[in-house]
Amino acid sequence: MAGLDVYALAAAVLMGLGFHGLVTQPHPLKRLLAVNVFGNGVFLALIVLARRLPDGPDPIPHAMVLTGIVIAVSATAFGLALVRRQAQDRERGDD
Amino acid sequence: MSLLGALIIVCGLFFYLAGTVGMLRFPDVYSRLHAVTKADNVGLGLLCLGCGLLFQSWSKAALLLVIWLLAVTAATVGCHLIARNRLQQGDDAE
Amino acid sequence: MTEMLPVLAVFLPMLGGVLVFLLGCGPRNAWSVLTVMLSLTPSLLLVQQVAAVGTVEHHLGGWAPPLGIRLMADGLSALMILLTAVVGGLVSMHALGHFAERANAARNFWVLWPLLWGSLNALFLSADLFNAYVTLELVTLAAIPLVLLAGSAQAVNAALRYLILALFGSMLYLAGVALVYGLIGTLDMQLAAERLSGAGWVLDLAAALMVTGLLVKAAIVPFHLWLPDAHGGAPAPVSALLSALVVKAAVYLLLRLWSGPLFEPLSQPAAAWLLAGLGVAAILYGSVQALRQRRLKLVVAYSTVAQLGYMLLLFPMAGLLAWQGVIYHGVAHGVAKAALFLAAGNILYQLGHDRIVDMRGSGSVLAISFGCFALAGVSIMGLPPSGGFLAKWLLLQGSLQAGAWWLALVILAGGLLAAGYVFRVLRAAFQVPDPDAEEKLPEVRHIGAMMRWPMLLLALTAIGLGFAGEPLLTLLGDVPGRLG
Amino acid sequence: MTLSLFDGLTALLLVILAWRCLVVPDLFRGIVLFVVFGLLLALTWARLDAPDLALAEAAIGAGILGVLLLGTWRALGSPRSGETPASSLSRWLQIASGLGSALLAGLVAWALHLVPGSEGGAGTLAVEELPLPATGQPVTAVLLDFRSYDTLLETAVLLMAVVGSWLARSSLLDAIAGNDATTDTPVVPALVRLFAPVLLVVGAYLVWAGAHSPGGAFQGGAVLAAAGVLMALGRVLGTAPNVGWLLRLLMVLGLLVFISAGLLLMPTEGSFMAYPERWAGLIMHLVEYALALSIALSLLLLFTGAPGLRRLG
Repeated sequence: MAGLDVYALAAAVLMGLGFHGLVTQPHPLKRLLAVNVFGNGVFLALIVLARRLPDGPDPIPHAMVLTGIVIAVSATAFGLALVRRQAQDRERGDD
Repeated sequence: MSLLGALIIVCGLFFYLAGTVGMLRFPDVYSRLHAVTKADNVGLGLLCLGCGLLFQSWSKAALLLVIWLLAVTAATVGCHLIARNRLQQGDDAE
Repeated sequence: MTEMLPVLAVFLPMLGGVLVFLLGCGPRNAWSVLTVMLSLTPSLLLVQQVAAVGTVEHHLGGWAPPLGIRLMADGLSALMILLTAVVGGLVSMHALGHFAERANAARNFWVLWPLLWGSLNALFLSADLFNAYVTLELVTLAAIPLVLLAGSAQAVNAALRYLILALFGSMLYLAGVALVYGLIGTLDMQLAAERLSGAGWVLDLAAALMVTGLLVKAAIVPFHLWLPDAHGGAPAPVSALLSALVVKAAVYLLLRLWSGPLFEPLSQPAAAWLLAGLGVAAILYGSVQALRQRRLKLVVAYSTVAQLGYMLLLFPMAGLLAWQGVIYHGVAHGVAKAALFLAAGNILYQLGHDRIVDMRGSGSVLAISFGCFALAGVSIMGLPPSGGFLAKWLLLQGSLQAGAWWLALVILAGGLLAAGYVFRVLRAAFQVPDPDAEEKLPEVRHIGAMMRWPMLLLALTAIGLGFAGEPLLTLLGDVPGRLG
Repeated sequence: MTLSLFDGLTALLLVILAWRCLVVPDLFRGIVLFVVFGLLLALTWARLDAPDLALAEAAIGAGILGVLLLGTWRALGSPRSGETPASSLSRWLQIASGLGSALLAGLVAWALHLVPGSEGGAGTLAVEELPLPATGQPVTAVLLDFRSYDTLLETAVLLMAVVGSWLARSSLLDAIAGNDATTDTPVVPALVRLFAPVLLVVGAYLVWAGAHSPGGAFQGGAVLAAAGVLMALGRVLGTAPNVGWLLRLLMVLGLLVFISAGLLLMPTEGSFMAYPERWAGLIMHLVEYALALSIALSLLLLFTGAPGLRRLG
């Protein structure tokens, strides 16, 4: 705990922005982006905490974030496939 | 040697600045592309050169050269594709 | 062998899923059946082992916590694994019949469902806060593609909504885990429970984030919006699995955290009553919505929204009876809801639709399906001698013991409302048809034994749970130490 | 950490990019801003002593995800219909959501300021125990040894995501194909011929390097997948309606090797994923290469969105 950590601040603001975006944005792709912004805020918080160890950065949050990134990207990729399918269905419905 | 390196890096940064200003201020896509790719390629080249001088190591300099070459190739192709796409779609969309 | 069982309970089902992914279902579903056997055996052996010797632990990679991850099967885990095995096994049998004519859907089902089974077991065995996040994501990402098996545009919409909310929920949970790790530097639940006492308001914030995330995942009102479409739109076996097991997984984790690291923040009166208030809202809202639905599967889906609410009533009561009651409710509801969804699915299959108004008079033709619906409904209403009755009885006693008499009133009101929506369906089905509308009765499709027996067995189990209280509550064991 | 100009600017830019990305009405701009946000995040990871994450973010978070986002935008319709509808929430609800978000951000920021960090916890132990595991790189040691179970499970998540997007039946590559100004020029195939081998080498190197320096199966796999994406865009690889068994085997190879290494050695070693000391290094390398292959293929298939792949001309 040393002084003001701008990255901790940024992490908190990213979480706030992500939440706000998720609530207010109607487009599913935008909402996926918002969730990802929120998630990146969480990851940033973890890495900020990892640096508070006196002897070198703590590898465990690093591994947690790496796992988190892969999970978030997998889920987002699946979500994007659903967004495309939704658009296809809508097009077919319009015809 | 390190002074020379620093000087070259500052020069490179100037090119970056010029390129960015060009991208923000130029009126149409083509001249913006021109500003970004040309000035940034030179800027990156100078940056790599400067860093190479600072490191004082041939292997690192070679690595920086590879980075520059890859970046230049990618930027060139990207620029080509954007311009081409623009040309086909016409300028009316602006 | 004993200490290997938890690992086998996670990975044998997953290997089965991978096997089907590689080789397909095989002739006459050989690989599917093998997969079910692979999944059932270690689960049941593990439950038997826990019943015999108590808690089974496994240190993965030989590393003890806090460095490594621990798998732990205590009474609560064993009970949930048993529920998964019973419901999963019977629904698997139903699925063999259900997907018999759709080869492609069958193949994907038999890839995803064993993976889901393994993931659920992994979640129930997890004793590590971050590992619980990973297993929650596994459960979600195995469950959502299953919704897509319905193939309709509506299912796609529901799946997308479900995915976005679930992803957000797990990120909220992870944010809480990050704070906990920052506070004490360990992710093991037991170690965290020991070190977290008196951690101040940061722990409260972490608890709020984790609990909110789990509430989103568990579809508790006001986060229930995705549930009815997803559960109502999916194929019947999938709906049964989602309602009986998948949403329960998030609630299970909530209970696990309450009995462990998050006991202090969740036991503060304000937090406990807030959660119970959400539970009450869920019971009332879900039941009223279920009364208003026109389609049978949606009635059952909204009933899930309502029944999940009971599980939140634990927090202000915080006693032995309430603990037993809530968990028994989870088990009884799981079995009964699986039976209801299979019955609703069979009715839909036989009639070709599930509009309640058009079911007039079909009760006499579809006596078995509606009979099962009624039997499972008895448990949902909480009438004796069913499992639901035993659970509600424990909950009522728990609430009176804690002096929370108005929670007892809510429990009774919820039972009455449940009776309302169950009888509404049965009334429509068994109403004597108008003599002049005789020709409106449609052709009824025949269902095979594979689709009839699992439904029947599940419905009978739902009633039978009323007599199984003694052994199951013994398996559950003592309350978590904190309650004393 | 002292407050430096660089850190201040980076943090501020992160926030501004995230904000713009979420509020611009044009979908395309939002996506581009998100990709830039990802790249800046990669820089931030590097600044915060997390080079592993920097590589992963650049390759997976900004790279693969960026391509997926842009491809999805293409598939959504004509480029000019990218405007997203404004929020349907009432003004008051929007303000309430803004206030709630601000409250959340404030609480989290204050909590992060107070939290002491994890001294004496698992992290300290992990650093102290580092000579013990077969791999000397701390993050790889956590991923493949101390907490290898999480890594194994997350590979299953990737598999589920691929199966899920097949079920959604929306091939991205077919949506991108069609008359496209970017494909009928000789420059693109030339670029693919030049870059794909380079990327393949870099990816393989990253997997190999994971044992002793930043890198590993995920970073390497993502770069390999990027090579595949490039080849797909350059019409070297195309989609096929069915998956061959070899492709399916490669997709689950990492999972299979990981699980079987754990299960087969469990009777002798006493616990899952504990390896005998002599063979631990070899087994972990094997696992890592198998994982990288499966990850690369899965990410590539998430991009093409179709079950199969085949070689074109």
